[in-house]
Amino acid sequence: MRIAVCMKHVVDTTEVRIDKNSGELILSGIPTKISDYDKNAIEEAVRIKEKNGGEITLITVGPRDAFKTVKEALAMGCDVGYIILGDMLYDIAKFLDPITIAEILSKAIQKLGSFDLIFCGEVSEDGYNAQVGPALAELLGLPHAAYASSLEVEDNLIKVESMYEDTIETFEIQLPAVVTVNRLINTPRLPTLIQVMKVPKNKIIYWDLDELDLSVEEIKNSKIYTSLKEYHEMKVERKSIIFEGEAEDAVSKLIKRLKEEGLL
Amino acid sequence: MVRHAIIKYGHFMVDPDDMQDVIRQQELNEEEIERIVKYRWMYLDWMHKRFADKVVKPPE
Amino acid sequence: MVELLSYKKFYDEPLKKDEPVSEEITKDCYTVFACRHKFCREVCPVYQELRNESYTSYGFHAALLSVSRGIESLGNMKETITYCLECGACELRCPNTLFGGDFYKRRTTTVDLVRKIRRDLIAENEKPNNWGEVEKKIDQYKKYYNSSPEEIRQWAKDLEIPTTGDTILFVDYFTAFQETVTVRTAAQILMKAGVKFGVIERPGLTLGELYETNFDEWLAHAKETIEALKSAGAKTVIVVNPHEYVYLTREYPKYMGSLPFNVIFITEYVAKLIENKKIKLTTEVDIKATYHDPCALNKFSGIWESPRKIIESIPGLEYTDEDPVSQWYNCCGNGIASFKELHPELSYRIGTSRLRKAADLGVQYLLLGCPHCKDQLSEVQTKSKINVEPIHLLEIVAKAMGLEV
Amino acid sequence: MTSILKYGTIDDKILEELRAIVGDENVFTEPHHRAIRASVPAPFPLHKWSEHTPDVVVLPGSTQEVSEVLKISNKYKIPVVPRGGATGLADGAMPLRKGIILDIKRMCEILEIDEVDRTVTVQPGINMQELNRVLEKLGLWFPDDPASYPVAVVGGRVGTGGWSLVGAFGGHVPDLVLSMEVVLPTGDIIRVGNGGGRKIRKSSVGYRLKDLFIGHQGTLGVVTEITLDVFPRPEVEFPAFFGYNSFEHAYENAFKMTTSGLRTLGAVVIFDEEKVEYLRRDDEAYIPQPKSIKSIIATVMYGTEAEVEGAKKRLFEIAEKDGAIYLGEELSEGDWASRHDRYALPLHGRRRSDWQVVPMTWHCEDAAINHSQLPYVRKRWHEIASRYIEQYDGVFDDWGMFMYSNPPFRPWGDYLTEIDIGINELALDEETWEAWVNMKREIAEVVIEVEGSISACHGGTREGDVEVCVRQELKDGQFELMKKIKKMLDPNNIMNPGKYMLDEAYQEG
Repeated sequence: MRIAVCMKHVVDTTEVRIDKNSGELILSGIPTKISDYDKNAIEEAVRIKEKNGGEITLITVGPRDAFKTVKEALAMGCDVGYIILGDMLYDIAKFLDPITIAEILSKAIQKLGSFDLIFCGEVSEDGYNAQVGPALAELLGLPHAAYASSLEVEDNLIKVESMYEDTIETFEIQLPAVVTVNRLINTPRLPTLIQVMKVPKNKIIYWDLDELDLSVEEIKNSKIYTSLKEYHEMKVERKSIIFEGEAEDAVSKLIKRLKEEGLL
Repeated sequence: MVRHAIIKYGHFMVDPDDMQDVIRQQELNEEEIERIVKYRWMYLDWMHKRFADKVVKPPE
Repeated sequence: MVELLSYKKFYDEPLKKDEPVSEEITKDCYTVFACRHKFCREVCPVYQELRNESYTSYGFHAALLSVSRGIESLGNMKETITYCLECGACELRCPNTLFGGDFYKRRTTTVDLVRKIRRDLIAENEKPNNWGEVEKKIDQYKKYYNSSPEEIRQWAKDLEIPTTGDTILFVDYFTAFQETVTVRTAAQILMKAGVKFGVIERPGLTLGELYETNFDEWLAHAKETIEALKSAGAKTVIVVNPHEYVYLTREYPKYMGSLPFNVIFITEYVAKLIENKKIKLTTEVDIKATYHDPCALNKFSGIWESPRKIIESIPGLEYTDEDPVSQWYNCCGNGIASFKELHPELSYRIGTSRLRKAADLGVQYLLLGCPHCKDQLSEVQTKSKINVEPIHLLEIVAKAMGLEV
Repeated sequence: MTSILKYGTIDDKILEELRAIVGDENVFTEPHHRAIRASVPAPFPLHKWSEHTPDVVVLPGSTQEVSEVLKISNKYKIPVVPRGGATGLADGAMPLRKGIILDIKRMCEILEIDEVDRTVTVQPGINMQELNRVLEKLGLWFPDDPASYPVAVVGGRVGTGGWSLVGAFGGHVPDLVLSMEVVLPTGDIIRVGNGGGRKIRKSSVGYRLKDLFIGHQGTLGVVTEITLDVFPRPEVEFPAFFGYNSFEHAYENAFKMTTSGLRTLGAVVIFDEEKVEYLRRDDEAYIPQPKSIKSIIATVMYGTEAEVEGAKKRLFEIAEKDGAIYLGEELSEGDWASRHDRYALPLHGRRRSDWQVVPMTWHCEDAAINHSQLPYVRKRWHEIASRYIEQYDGVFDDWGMFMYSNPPFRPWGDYLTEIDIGINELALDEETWEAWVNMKREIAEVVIEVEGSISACHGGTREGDVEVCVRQELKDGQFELMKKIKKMLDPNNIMNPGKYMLDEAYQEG
């Protein structure tokens, strides 16, 4: 079975702060990692490979520095990683359009030949658009299931349970197909640092855009479907209200107040 | 035998008279000195292990 | 009685912004600068993350030497000097300590110097970023200190511990109000082993943040603590928090002379109880674990054997050791005093690296000997989701004793 | 002669550009960050500290960032000094023309360990101890072992052409580099190796350009990735120290040891009489020895247990036949393990007149000297040192001499010969600094006289050495060629300008 996993190299979002003076996000100097949701996608692919055999190809659009995260993903049990160098796109739009990314990924997937199964995380940790997977399926003309919380492979079929807010849908899909997974599907393994170091360097292949017959110019002129208008920090302020008195009184005052605030 | 070192508590020590003019000794009690000596041997042992699996002994 | 005395009296003379650095301090800095091999560097957990040699023992000493030479002004060091966990690895690894400290009766004392520079800068009103967080913490602890005796002993309210005795379990405000599991567990283990002990009603504040902010106030609290222990009748004081152990065995004797009682760390005490069969470890604890050497024990106090002895006597436990010298390189990221308040992100990164090391050993649990490590690493674990559970080794001892804590 | 080049000054605009490349948190301009990066362990003219303080400190995190920084430097003509562990005695990382310090220690990843082809690929900022603590888990060993083993970084080792204590067993750094990625002064990124192979040990393709980027002291570019040869981790180590009643006696016995054909012999180190005297003022790690012991040979063996078991007997025969006394396990093992730390404590400095302890920095003036010339060089060097110590007691001190087996993979023929001198830098002024430079010059000239090389490990770039190196040692066309290469690769002389007097390449007339 040939499996492709699309992954994203992101900054550790828990570490991102906002510069108090400029209001800009501080993104440099922040540790980077594989987007958490993509880790589940990688883990699922590796489990399928362990059971059914096959080969896993990782594909990412990102900076050269993404080799660190791709290496970690390879150490989890994947076979080869492609980094499509997207640094030059950063100047066009700081935060990339997910549809554009899906287009680039689809070109790469077509170039690499037929895959039986293509995995993505349901969303990326930084952009949170949840669009790349479905768009990719559309562009490749493949069936797809989103938000998969469980998956089984039977010959040419996959059985997928997709979890939405309070419903679960079950699909049977003919391969090849695209699946986006959620965080419940599995617990990703953590490769040891030595396993990561033992990943051969030549298992990571860098492609420029022209390798995919794309150019920055072309992408620049294509339509941008999603773009970031602005962002601002959510201000959480503690009110620090102290309800004095006996416990019973204080609790009923607290409940009353919570109701007034519309929280109960 | 040693130009100026003296032996105290079983260790060599510089003659305190030699540390008067330019740089002085600090307060360092016997337990702290013992601790340093113990740490040193521990560290030296550890260093050997960084270079080979074991240290062999001299021939008879 | 173990008291580890290393004291440079000339550090007590404050550095002032527009006054020259004294000759004694200059020479002191030079003996580190003169090495320039920087053996202190790689062992530093802050350096391992940032790879910036400004934030090392060499960096601090050389920077102050540059102040003494008029190249830099003291105030400019106020951020740099906060990049220190005070873990003690550098000053121990420094050849001036490790290879000559005993011979010359003079060693490198980076932690003392860092504390001194921080204190002197605060006195000169040169406060680093985030200093408000440190002040907040000090205020919080003053609130603890001013609580009623019942509140201070809330952690032990059902345990009926007297307030006097030959043997006193020393409970500081961190373990009395925040990481209470550790002292509760310790108390219950001691009770089950038949040890008669008391807990004093109101100790003074031992807080490191206060030590490097307002020395006089800290010292007044220290005196109060000693008085309280003395008047409770203490002959032996058992300490559960390694930071407090360092204050009692290394810092207090500097300013107050030898203490009138014996201070012993809990793992030393428990290891002996196990050896003397006062504690019976009967329940299998079926886990794979490694042990994290707390800086205050491993690098300051020479305590690394007793925790390992305890762990090895726990039935069912599969133990993978990382040796104490390798662990000079480690810290949980909390640091001894104000590091975490000043550098929360960096603290988290150091903690993550520590947990990662444990994960690489293929264990499920990281055993701890320090409530601060537990507080810190539990937080790191929750946030980073690295699948290694931090747990205090006393909790494992309690389990093996069949205690419900 | 004046340089035809004028350097630009670092203004806010350039700082902004640098910050955009490496991030705000990796650019430092406060004086103490710069001042602490002015010196390396070589004697530092503390009285002229600010002359060597760089203008800005930059900590890059990747090859691309290094390349971008060099492009900026080249564009605005700003000097750049790469700085690794900064533990070199060659002054390589000491800025002579201020400018940017490019501190590469953030680039410290192990990029690849190849257990089959026996290589490891690293970034330049990793140190050997960190590297070996990982490799040992796989039964591998990178055998580079300088005095600064726990702190020196691979990039600096390559840039200075480092020498290893156990080189007779495992080779020295230049012998262990298989290929490298190098950023040239123009910002171009190239790869040099044995031919084009990344993990190939011998090739006869192309010029041996790799060697150009080993030991250039930061004058030709910045290495950003290195593929190294790794060895099987030795099964056993066997250190043995022998005592002799005179230097001459030890010297004769060393000849027999080094030429014995024992392949496991990793190092033969002669301690001369002054060195033993010096050690006798030292701490208790030095186990008391009878007064009759005046000189010492330290040896170490590495290898499989079977090999070393056989070899150690032979070694003892050679030693005992010449009347050497084995100094015991405690000293042999303890002293060998403390080889990186013990010989250079600042408090070992003494004022000869009243024996007061004076904090001094250790300085090692070294040369590659053939076996036949050792006694002559030793005599001359101590004479020179004594003369200056007599004049400047309390500023300089003679800490004795070591002679280490020098060639790679074999112990015979020549020695890294060093005289260790203590210097009280706090007491330096124009006069004493001048005296110091003169002492070095005299020491170096003795080396030329005996057809040695003025440095086996520390490079020839320091004040005092460099003139002898360039004008005498490299006079037969080598320096002329160096200048041409320098000018070709670094048209604007931005890389570590002033080092090796290569400024002359850019001078008129």
